[in-house]
Amino acid sequence: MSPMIFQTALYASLVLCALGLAWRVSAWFRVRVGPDARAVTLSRRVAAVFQGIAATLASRRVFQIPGAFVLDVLLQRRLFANEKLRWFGHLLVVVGFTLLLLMHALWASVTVKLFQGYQPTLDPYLFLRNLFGTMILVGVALLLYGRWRRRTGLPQARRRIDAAFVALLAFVLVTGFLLEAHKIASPRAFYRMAEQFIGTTDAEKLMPLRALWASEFGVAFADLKTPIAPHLVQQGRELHRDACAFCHTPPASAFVSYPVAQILAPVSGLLDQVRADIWLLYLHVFACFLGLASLPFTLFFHVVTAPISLLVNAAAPQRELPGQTFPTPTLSSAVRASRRALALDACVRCGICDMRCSVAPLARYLGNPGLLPAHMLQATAALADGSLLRPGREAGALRAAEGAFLCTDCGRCTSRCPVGLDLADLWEAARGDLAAAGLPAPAQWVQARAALAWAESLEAGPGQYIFSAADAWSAPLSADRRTFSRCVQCQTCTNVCPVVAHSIDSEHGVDLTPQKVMNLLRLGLGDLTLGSRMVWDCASCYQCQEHCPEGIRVADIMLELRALAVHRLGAVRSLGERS
Amino acid sequence: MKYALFLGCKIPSRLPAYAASTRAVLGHLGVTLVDLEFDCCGYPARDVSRDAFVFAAARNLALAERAGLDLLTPCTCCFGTLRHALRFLGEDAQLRARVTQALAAEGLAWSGTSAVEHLLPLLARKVGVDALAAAVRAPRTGLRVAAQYGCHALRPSNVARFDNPLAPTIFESLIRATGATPVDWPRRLDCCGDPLHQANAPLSGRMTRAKIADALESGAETICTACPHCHLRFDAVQAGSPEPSIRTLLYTQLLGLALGLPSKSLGL
Amino acid sequence: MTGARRDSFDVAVIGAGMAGMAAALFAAERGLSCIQIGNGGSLLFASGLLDLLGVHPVAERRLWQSPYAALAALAREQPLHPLARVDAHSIRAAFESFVTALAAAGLAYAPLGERNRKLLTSIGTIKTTFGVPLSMVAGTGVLDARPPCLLVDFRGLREFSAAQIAATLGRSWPGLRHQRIEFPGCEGAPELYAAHLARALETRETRARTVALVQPLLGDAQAVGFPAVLGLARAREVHAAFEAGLGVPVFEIPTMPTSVPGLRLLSALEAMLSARGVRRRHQASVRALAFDAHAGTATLELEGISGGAGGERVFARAVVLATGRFTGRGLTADRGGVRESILGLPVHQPGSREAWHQRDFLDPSGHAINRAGLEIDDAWRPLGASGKPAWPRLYAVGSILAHQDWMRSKCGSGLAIATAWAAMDQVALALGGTGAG
Amino acid sequence: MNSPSLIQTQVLIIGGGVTGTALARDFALRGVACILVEKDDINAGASGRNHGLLHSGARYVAGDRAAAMECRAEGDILKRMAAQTIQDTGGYFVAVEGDDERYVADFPSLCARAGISARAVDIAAARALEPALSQRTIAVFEVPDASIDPFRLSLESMAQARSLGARLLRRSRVIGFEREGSRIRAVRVLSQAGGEELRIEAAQVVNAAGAWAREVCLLAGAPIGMTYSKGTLLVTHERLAGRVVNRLRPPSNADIMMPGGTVSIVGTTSTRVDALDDIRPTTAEADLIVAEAARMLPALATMRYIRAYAGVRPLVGTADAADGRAVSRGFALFDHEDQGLDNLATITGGKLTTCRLMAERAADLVCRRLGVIRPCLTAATPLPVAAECAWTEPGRSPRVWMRSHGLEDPLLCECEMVSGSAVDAIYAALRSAGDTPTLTDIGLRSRVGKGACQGAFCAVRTAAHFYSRGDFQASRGIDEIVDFIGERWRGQRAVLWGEQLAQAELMEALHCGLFGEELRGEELRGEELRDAGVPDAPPAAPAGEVSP
Repeated sequence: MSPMIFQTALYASLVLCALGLAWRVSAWFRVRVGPDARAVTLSRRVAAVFQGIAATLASRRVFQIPGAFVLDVLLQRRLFANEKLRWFGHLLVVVGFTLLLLMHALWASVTVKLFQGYQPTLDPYLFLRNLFGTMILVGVALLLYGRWRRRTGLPQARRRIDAAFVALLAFVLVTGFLLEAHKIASPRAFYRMAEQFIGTTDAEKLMPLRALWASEFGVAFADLKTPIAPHLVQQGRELHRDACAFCHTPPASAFVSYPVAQILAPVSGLLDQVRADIWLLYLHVFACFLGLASLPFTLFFHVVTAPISLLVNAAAPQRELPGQTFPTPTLSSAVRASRRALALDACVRCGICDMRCSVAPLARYLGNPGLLPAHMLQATAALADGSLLRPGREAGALRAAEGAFLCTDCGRCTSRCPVGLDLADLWEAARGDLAAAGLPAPAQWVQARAALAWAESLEAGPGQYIFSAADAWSAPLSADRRTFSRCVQCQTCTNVCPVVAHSIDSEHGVDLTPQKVMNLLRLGLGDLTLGSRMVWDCASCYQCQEHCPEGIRVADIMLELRALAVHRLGAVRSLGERS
Repeated sequence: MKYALFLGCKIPSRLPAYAASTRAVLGHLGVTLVDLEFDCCGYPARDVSRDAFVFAAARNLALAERAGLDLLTPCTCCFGTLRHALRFLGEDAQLRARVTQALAAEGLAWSGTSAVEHLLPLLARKVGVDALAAAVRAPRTGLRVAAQYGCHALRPSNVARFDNPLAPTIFESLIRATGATPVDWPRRLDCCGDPLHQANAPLSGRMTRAKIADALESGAETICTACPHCHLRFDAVQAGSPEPSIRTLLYTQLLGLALGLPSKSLGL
Repeated sequence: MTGARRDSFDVAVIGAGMAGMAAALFAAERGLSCIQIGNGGSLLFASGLLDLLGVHPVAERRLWQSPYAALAALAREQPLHPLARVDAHSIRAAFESFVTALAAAGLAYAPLGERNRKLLTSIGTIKTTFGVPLSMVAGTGVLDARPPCLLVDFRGLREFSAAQIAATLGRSWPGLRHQRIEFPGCEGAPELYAAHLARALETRETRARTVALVQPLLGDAQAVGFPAVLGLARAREVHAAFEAGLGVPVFEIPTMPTSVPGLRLLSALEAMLSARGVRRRHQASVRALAFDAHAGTATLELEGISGGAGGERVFARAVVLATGRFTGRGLTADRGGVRESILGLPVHQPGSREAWHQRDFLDPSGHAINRAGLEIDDAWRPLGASGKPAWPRLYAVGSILAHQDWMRSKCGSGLAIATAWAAMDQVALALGGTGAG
Repeated sequence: MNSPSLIQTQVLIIGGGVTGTALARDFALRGVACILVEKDDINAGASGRNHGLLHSGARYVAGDRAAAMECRAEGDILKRMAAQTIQDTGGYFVAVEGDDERYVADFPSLCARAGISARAVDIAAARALEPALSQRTIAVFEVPDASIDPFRLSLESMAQARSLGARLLRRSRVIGFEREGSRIRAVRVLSQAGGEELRIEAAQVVNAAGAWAREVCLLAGAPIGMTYSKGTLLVTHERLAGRVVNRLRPPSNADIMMPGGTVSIVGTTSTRVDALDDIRPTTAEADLIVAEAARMLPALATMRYIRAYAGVRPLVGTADAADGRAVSRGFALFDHEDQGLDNLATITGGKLTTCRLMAERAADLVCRRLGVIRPCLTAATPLPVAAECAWTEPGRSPRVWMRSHGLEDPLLCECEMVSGSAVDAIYAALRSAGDTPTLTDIGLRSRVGKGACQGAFCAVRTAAHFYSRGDFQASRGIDEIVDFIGERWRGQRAVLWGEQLAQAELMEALHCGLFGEELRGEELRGEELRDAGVPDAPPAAPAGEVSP
């Protein structure tokens, strides 16, 4: 290929990559996640980060960084602690890729300087190149297998561009192997070298050498009649020793390409005619450039973000998040703001958090992946870039909100995250943003309207006095008149209710009392209770139920009514409504 | 004695000392604890879907069943939730059918053979107050302690089966066993306010402060808890508050100290 | 791993009203192991006053100053009345034992003595009763002497108007004044609830603020009356603090349900039983009650109890029915008639529903249905269909018994406490324990 | 005693039920001065003791098509002119297994002939909308039945009449007529409140005393033939259906369940009675209704009932039929001219749905006699809403109260959630009319005491409320509480079993056990207790009682 094209393509993709990196890194200071982040200016965030770095370098913590780099970044101990198989797969990819990059892609600037007389066609290089390529392919296969093995009923977090990146990686490897295989089998390549190093392309003259290369180097001469006479091979060997040996060892050690070459043998003549060597090379090289240029926007970007995230953990002062394998740092809100933005980029969607999530069973039963960390993180990103609230995506937004507010802050996701993201902090921030965007927890959005307003918006018809089958399903006690027809209006439930007791001055007053809620149900005016402060302020302390002389399950009914409200008021709720 | 330890969500992430002290104390008393891959007890879903909450709880129960163990929890809230799930499963056949089906999809089954036990009754009845008292090496003589029972341990009593909900004595007897003196405080059976700290923070605050004030007025030096929610609640409200504050101590820590266990092992 | 739980006791008391509580207490005091089933709900309707016997005969609306004289008359004229079956000595012993236990549990009553006392009610009527909590007793003297007196109420406490009492009694009590104040911390609240005020008053600050509000209103008042909200668990301190702060006797006036004295009674009784090791099952009821003639034990199947498969089973050597009447659900009435709820024991009752109630609510002779109930033998054992005791060690106490109208005779607590005492004597004898000392 | 004071007016109306008040409004709208005397209170008779059904007429299509068509026409007018008093719930006619299939088959065509829409409804669909319907339902037709609040109708009619100059004298009983030849010169009225007597001179007298019309006519010396049919209804603890549910069969016992706002009203019975005093529901009637109505709506068998009430239908003409159902439910207007009276008219019979028409006919007659030519306006003039009259609507008070929440507005009646401000509004309105309102008056004009506790708690709270506002003085409160609860008791007595019996027991425990209201005579004298001291001295045994 002409160096000119190569050079321009290379520099172009380098420039693109640099620009992309700059853009993505700047996002760590631009993107705002969490109400506290909104209070911090861009400049303060930049400053804070540099101060942080400076402070770390000045402190004793700086000595922890090398260790962390080795253990966390290079050896991926967090991944190791989670899943050995995927750790191994990842290791294969990393090692294979790095070595291939240095030894093969950057041979001119690295390998040659390290090893005298380096030639790509010599062993061990021939063998190693195949080995590294194979490591990557196997590693990727293992990672994909791991992902498949973790499937639940719910969709796993993923981005299309990740798949595209993996495909590109595979393409680079395949084209590489094909190119090598083709060159091995190609007669045209043989004659080019013969002309260059022996000075003739005369088939007869080169007969012994051809015999040798055909039998031991896998070149596919169409015109060579088999079986090949041994004495010819013998002559060829001498010719070979003089002219070729210094840069060619038998390619059988290319344990992938050589078999491929043998497969290609029948068509190699044809491939020669169409100059497969050239276009395969172009495909291979440009695929690499494409990968390089798109690096900041693909999964590949994690080679930048993950180490940073991990090293921040090591460098920053530690917060002992207990019961957790790895501590997470405590940072100033300015730095945390940047770290959250970083987290959105650093997540590799490995799904380990989803596996460990405490509310995963709830997510499965409710059929809402929005409860799972990896999805919550994507929703958070979507909220940050505004795409979550785009018209037509209400359903998604609501699912995300439901998920965020069912999170129990158990911290398992944080303690398990292989790239060491402080997810607990991220969720807290995300809930703040959701609330600010009019997607708060039910207790809040219900209070946006008065109980009476809710009741009116439910448009009760003459049938209002009867619970529908659906209501009875989610609130069976409330739907059954026998539950409260025993009520003798004695006010005991209200008298023992701490919520009413602590709300007894007019500005904090609850709108109803437990007894009034029961009574409204009795009156068939249950709709008036669904949005009531009393129902939503109920502390579920069960004093009412314990004391009721008639054995009415007051508190159970209160909690039922909440579930009923979430589902009935949710249906007539308008987004963006906030208390 | 052997139990599957159900820590729930709060203890590991926010109150590891409770896990540590529970393990230390029970280990010392010869109770074997097994850790299973439990998930959330289901409580947060109760406001959203009765079915989902019961399913989540039943799933944990099924895990314990599979291991052939009764389930022990030091979290009062988880205790109440799991016991409630048992009640709903017991009284609502259709619900039971739906949940059973969902469990089957995960290769699990609930039959109700695993019991749900709370830490305090275990200590008071299975281990025995006298046995505890006998094991005490460093009695906390003179320490005036206010017992914080926690709602979901006591009520509804027919679900919790914990103690007399109107005049419980179990916590005080356990405190006495450590050599400390339980104080009688009017609001000892009240809600700590934690369930409302998101829904209605001011109200929640008033409830918590009322209890703290009452404990102080009743001459207590320490509020002793047996629930991460109550415990964290008291600490959260007192953090940086100008009002007079009171020390909080987990019962497992109080007992651990009395048993002469190293305070580090109790997360102190 | 749990199945149906199995526990054995000397006595199972079914019901946790005044009678059930008394029965459990007396059982414990006689050294019998005891389990008590049912929630103390009906105690929340109690006024805290312990009636013994105030009116007899009901139809004549005849009030008595000496309950014991009234009892003597009752014994002569209505031998079937449950109280006619208990001798005065036992009744005195029962009451003493009961109030002593209450005092130990922190709820103090005035010395009982031999006479009924008169008290103001929240609507201005005058109530004749026997056992009076210390927090109310000052009211009795005041009512007799009618000195200048101040009644205070709190705006928002809907069922209590000091103005009403003052106006109602004004003609015969010129020195009776009333004042309405805002409850500290609840200013402007539309509705207040007695129990909340009672608990609020247990904090020194609220207490002090309230006293400070009343202090300037005292004038020449020689006593101050409040609605019965002066503290719950700390009632004694609250009352003392009010008297100290105001410098005159302070008395509570009983209110309608939910009444704070009722709550005090409930928690005192529960504490009392807890302390004596009585096992309690709240919010539970007896699904089935079976007797094993040979083993001589009764089996109680409890329902409402959850956790573990199979609910709960309890075994007892003796069973006491203290399940009360219709409010307590000891008796079940449908259109056809009245039956005993657990065993379907025969119930003495009027012939037809038309005869259950008088045409006027306040008809002096009272409603026939209120005299319906269980017939018993001399050992307090309810009679089965055959007219013989339904089971040798099944006993019945309290308002479920026939031939009494406690609401009109003002003998509710007396009925509960006295019959529980007498029946428990029989239980103790039957179980070979110690009789009443 | 001094001579009775004299009042003069154009027309005197006797009876403050739906017809009397409609008459007052009718006259007032025509500019005719009138006074209405009522021996008790608005709707105290049958007008306040019916099921509040605005008939579509379908009930009568078989027996009395004229009445049916009358109902349809009047129903349409009221739906337009008094919309605020009506809930257009729609109605079902429901037949169950064992009902007369031929009647079912004829029903649609009969309705069609009377011009009443009757749409056949798929049974499954009907049971989906009204789950309370029996599984044994065999036919369902939808008709334009509606529920009407007769109290609000009368109160608002009277309110408008008053605003146009008419006068209302409550608790004023007619005790005599002064005749002068063919004229009634004056009517003597005794005011129960003050016990003072009035002479009212009116050009015309209209007797709209409903069931009491006969007694009034006798006093006037112009007897008419009337029979009385007593009807009893039960009130459930919760509302069981959204629509009116009629039994699809010839008129008979317990063939309707009305949506009474937050409750359901089940009835009715029909028995001939001869006397009007002390009409009350009996346990036998309650049993009959429950047993019969439960065949159409099974839940009624186990339902908690909070009260019963009985009214007397005035039936014109004399029938032999024992239950009086055979007698027409149409109304009758007597001009009494054949009896030699030319300024008395009697309008009676009929039913709630046709009250406006009855008033119109009677007023036309009177106006003709007075020479007033102005036509009746009630068919075209909407009934103005009067705020203080709106409180009888079930389920309204809670909404209004919740809107006013946070203001200092406590609930006095928890069962029906009636607030202090509502009670005050009613009190003020009565006061402004120169009345001294009683708890019972408040009860009639609101939902106070209509709920499960039947006055046990709300009577106490309301009395306390009035004392604290200074509206009640002296010991009046106790009497009012006793009266109020006594009045409620009349209705409770027949349905006291199950939960409601427990409720009643609680009421007695409170009002007798604690308050000792039955003893108040003894107590309020505040004198010494009767037995003189010595504890063990045997008291003098009362005469007639000998100790065994």
